[in-house]
Amino acid sequence: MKYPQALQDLIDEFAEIEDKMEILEYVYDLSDEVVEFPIAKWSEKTRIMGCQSEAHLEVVVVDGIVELRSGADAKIVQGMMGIITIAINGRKAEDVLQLKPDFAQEMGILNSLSPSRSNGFRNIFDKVMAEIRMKQ
Amino acid sequence: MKYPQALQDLIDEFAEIEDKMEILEYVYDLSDEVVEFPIAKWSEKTRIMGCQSEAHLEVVVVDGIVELRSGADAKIVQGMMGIITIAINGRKAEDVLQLKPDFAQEMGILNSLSPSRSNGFRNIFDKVMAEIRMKQ
Amino acid sequence: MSLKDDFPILSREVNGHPLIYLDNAATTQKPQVVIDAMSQYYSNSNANVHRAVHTLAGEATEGYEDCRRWIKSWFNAEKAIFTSGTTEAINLVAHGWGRANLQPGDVIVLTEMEHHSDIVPWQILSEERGIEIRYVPVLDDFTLDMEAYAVSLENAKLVCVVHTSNVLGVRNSVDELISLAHKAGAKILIDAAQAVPHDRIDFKQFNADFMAFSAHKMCGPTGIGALLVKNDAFEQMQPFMGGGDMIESVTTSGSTYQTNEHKFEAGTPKIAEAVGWSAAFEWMSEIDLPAHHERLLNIAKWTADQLRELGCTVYGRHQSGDAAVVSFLHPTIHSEDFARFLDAKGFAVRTGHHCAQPLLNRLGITGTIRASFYLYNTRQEAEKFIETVRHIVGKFA
Amino acid sequence: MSLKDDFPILSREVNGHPLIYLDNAATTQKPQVVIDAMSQYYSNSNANVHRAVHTLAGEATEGYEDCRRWIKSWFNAEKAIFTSGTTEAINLVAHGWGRANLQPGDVIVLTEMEHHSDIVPWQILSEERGIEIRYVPVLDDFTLDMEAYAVSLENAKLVCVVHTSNVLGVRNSVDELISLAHKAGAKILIDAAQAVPHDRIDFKQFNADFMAFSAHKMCGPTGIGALLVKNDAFEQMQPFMGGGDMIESVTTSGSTYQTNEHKFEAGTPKIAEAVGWSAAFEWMSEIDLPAHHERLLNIAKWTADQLRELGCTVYGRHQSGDAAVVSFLHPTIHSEDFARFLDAKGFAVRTGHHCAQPLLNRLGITGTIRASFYLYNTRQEAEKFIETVRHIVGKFA
Ligand SMILES: Cc1ncc(COP(=O)(O)O)c(C=O)c1O
Ligand SMILES: Cc1ncc(COP(=O)(O)O)c(C=O)c1O
Repeated sequence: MKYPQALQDLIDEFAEIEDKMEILEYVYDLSDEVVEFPIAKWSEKTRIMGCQSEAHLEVVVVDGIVELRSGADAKIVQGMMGIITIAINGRKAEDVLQLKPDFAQEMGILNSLSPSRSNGFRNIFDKVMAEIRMKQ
Repeated sequence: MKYPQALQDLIDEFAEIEDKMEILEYVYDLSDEVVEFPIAKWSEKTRIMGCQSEAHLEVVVVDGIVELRSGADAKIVQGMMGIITIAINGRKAEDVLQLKPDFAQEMGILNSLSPSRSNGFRNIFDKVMAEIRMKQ
Repeated sequence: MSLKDDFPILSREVNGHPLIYLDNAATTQKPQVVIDAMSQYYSNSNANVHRAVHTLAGEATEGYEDCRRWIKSWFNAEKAIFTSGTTEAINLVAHGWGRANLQPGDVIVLTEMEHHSDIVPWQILSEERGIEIRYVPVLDDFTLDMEAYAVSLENAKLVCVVHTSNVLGVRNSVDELISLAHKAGAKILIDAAQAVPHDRIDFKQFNADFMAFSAHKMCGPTGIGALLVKNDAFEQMQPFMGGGDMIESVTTSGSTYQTNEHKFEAGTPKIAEAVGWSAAFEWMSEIDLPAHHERLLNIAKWTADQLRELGCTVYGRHQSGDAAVVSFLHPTIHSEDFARFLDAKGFAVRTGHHCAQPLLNRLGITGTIRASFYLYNTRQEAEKFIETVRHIVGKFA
Repeated sequence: MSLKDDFPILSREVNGHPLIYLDNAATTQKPQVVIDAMSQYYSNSNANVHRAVHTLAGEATEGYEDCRRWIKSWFNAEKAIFTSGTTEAINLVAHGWGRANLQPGDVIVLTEMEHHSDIVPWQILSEERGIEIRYVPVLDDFTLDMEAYAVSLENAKLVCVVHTSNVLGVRNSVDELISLAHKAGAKILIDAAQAVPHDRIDFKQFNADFMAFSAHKMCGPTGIGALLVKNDAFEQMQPFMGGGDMIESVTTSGSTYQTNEHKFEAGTPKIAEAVGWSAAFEWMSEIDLPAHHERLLNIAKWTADQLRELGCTVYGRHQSGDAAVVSFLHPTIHSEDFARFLDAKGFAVRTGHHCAQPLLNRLGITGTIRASFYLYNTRQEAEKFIETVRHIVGKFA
């Protein structure tokens, strides 16, 4: 199996939805999946550049295990964070670093992997990976 | 008759030539038709702007009769001056001022009447007319 | 046959829905004739312009200069300098006129309603030259504070003001702004980026000194725009960029410049773009702009009313003369989420600060959702838009 | 299937003869794929770029940024700033780097071989700032005087030099010019307008600080070009034009700027142009440039020899690395007459000073007739050209 079970389930669920609106609604709902990152801790350092909305995250790695804490004022952006949370939280940093952003395209939430068209997802993903690499 | 005889004859002769090279050769030969304007008299004031080559002219109006004196280093440009010489010299200023540049198009020596594509002819013609208007 | 049929892009689908393009204040779509004119240029006449005797160069030069003739006659202007757009046109005034005519301590009057393109060039010049910038405030009714404007004109050398706001659609009292500026002895630059798509301005009668706009907002191609200049202001301008075509002669000890517009058009110009823009003018010359303007304003007014009923705040007033731009916010749904949902249904709207942060600051917000209508938009599209907004609000508010 | 078939314009006639286009140093023709890419952009994806979430805006942004990726990977460059062409790129260095880093008394080194676009911006800056300009002489063999160059570097802060002369086709000893400049502590700008059409330069290895070029001379559209910049020089650059997209935030009390290339790309960018340029890169990536370069140089050499035999003076040397440019004059036939006769037979050549008056001054002439060859030109065309020249000389000399 290519992906961890939780992520694979999510990919499968998304694969069944065709309508873009429904996909977005689902992503919207997944905004609840983030581990809260309190606004009080938001700073220039935690900010995701290139997003239109305010979007912030930090990654903690304890005993090699990753925890992403995040939040955004736009729910769909936070929903993307929720998806990444499901994909990586509680997993080993070294495993997480194997992850490529392609799965978001398989889910239909990305038209394109290019940063300029990924509507924020790519920037979030890249920042998460960079943080893990730094803190590993 | 729309044009004075000498000009009409010229137009008719040109009308018979189809090949662009032959047209140019004919214009080239007409460079002999100019009334000489000695290089010693060439100045910024007599210069035709917008020509690639050095081209100069002055117009004298004596007793209401026009005389164009001109010269250029490029023979085809001087040939165009020769054509205008045939068209206007010895005629009354008021008659000459009726002349429109269209005849050059009828002759096939101009692709276009627009100053930017007339390859100098339009600039020569316009300067001649302006001089006559000034000196009339 | 509707206007829509002239625009190939308008038959495409987005996310399985017919595209409804409401981002016209950002850029308009291009009719087939404009696209074809450029293709034909490249397929038949492409060459570099000026100073060449071969046939293609003549055709290319004619194509390029034809567009200048279109602009001059369309706007009744004395001088029309090609630029890459409104932004470069304003920067050209800052560099070409400002540097040559403004001294430390001089005053430039801007407004809180300006687009960044009409703020940042002046801030850069101001820092470099010690020039004072004054901002005319925007009132609660979304209009300029004309009393404050009158006061701000003291010692002003230049006024730079937007004709029609790209955020609010508000058309300023341009005639009054111009005549007051001139009375105070100041020159005035009008940012007409959002004006020219709707309004065929007579530049001579208008009587501004400079006017800047872009082709891409009026059915023309990207990469080209123009600055109109009155003759006396033109004579005061120094070259901006140096290079080919703008010179009369160059020696190692110095250069002399062209005296016409070419002086400000260094380098190989935007030839295909000019050819495309001419085609846009030709296409627009067949359109009854005032009638469409009124039609679209009515659509905008209706849309604004509907949005208010759905609980949104609308920024703008939609009075006679205003552009059909509807900026709004929903109190609980984030504008980015809103725009993504709309996109999922085929609607193109813009969110964000619309390059007018000082205005948004003044309004106490950081962005809006902006739906902007143009010639090919219909009342029916507006109705579908409102229907979709109602659906989104119903679901996510 | 020959390369010619990719270029729709090359099947047209001029004055009843098949077009033979030999004005490639002025601008090259465009393959169908480039024309189509732009039409398709306007027909399918046209929108304004950046900061928008709707689908078209995403596609347009991707199209625009894709071209930057093409440039960066084609040239192995750290930073690639879009400009409207070589001329604006050089002016960007003068304004963005020169104003911020040059002091009165500093020295800029140019050469007598420069195009006006690499002279006039520096003359303007020099007058404004009291900067000294030195010109490296051209020797009788049409090369730069490298000894004089070495001497001129004393106190030089910047060297600006043309990679390949648009008049002579001579390729300068760029590697040596660059390493000497750096040794002297000067930065160096390469005008690569005539280089990139023939030579896929590795900018990192090349090691210049700035490199400027235009799309329209390498099968791309008009209205777009680029400036490559090394990271450390990039960090020393101040904004040139102000406006939308180049800012991070704007307030009435001041603005902050983007930190990447966008900082220098104010206003709506040249989107369709970038899309067209990408298609040109893609098309060129299938071409064996070095092989064609050698083929064309041989054609140029042969043409030059033939012209000499016909009594013409040829300016250039056509050695390995030089471009296939043949500048010549006939002792008695005026170059303008010559070019008109050639045009009558379907040939497009350029006459005049080619925007390089100081070089022509040095050569003691005011202009040349220039035939410049590119990928789609053939030996057969050169033979027809010489045949026609022979006819003209026979008749009018
Ligand atoms: C050597 C050289 N430098 C600069 C330029 C200017 O390029 P552009 O006109 O595209 O800005 C040219 C082209 O004419 C050139 O040949
Ligand atoms: C009012 C206003 N001014 C200036 C501009 C800048 O125009 P451009 O980006 O075409 O240079 C715009 C367009 O975004 C605008 O709406």
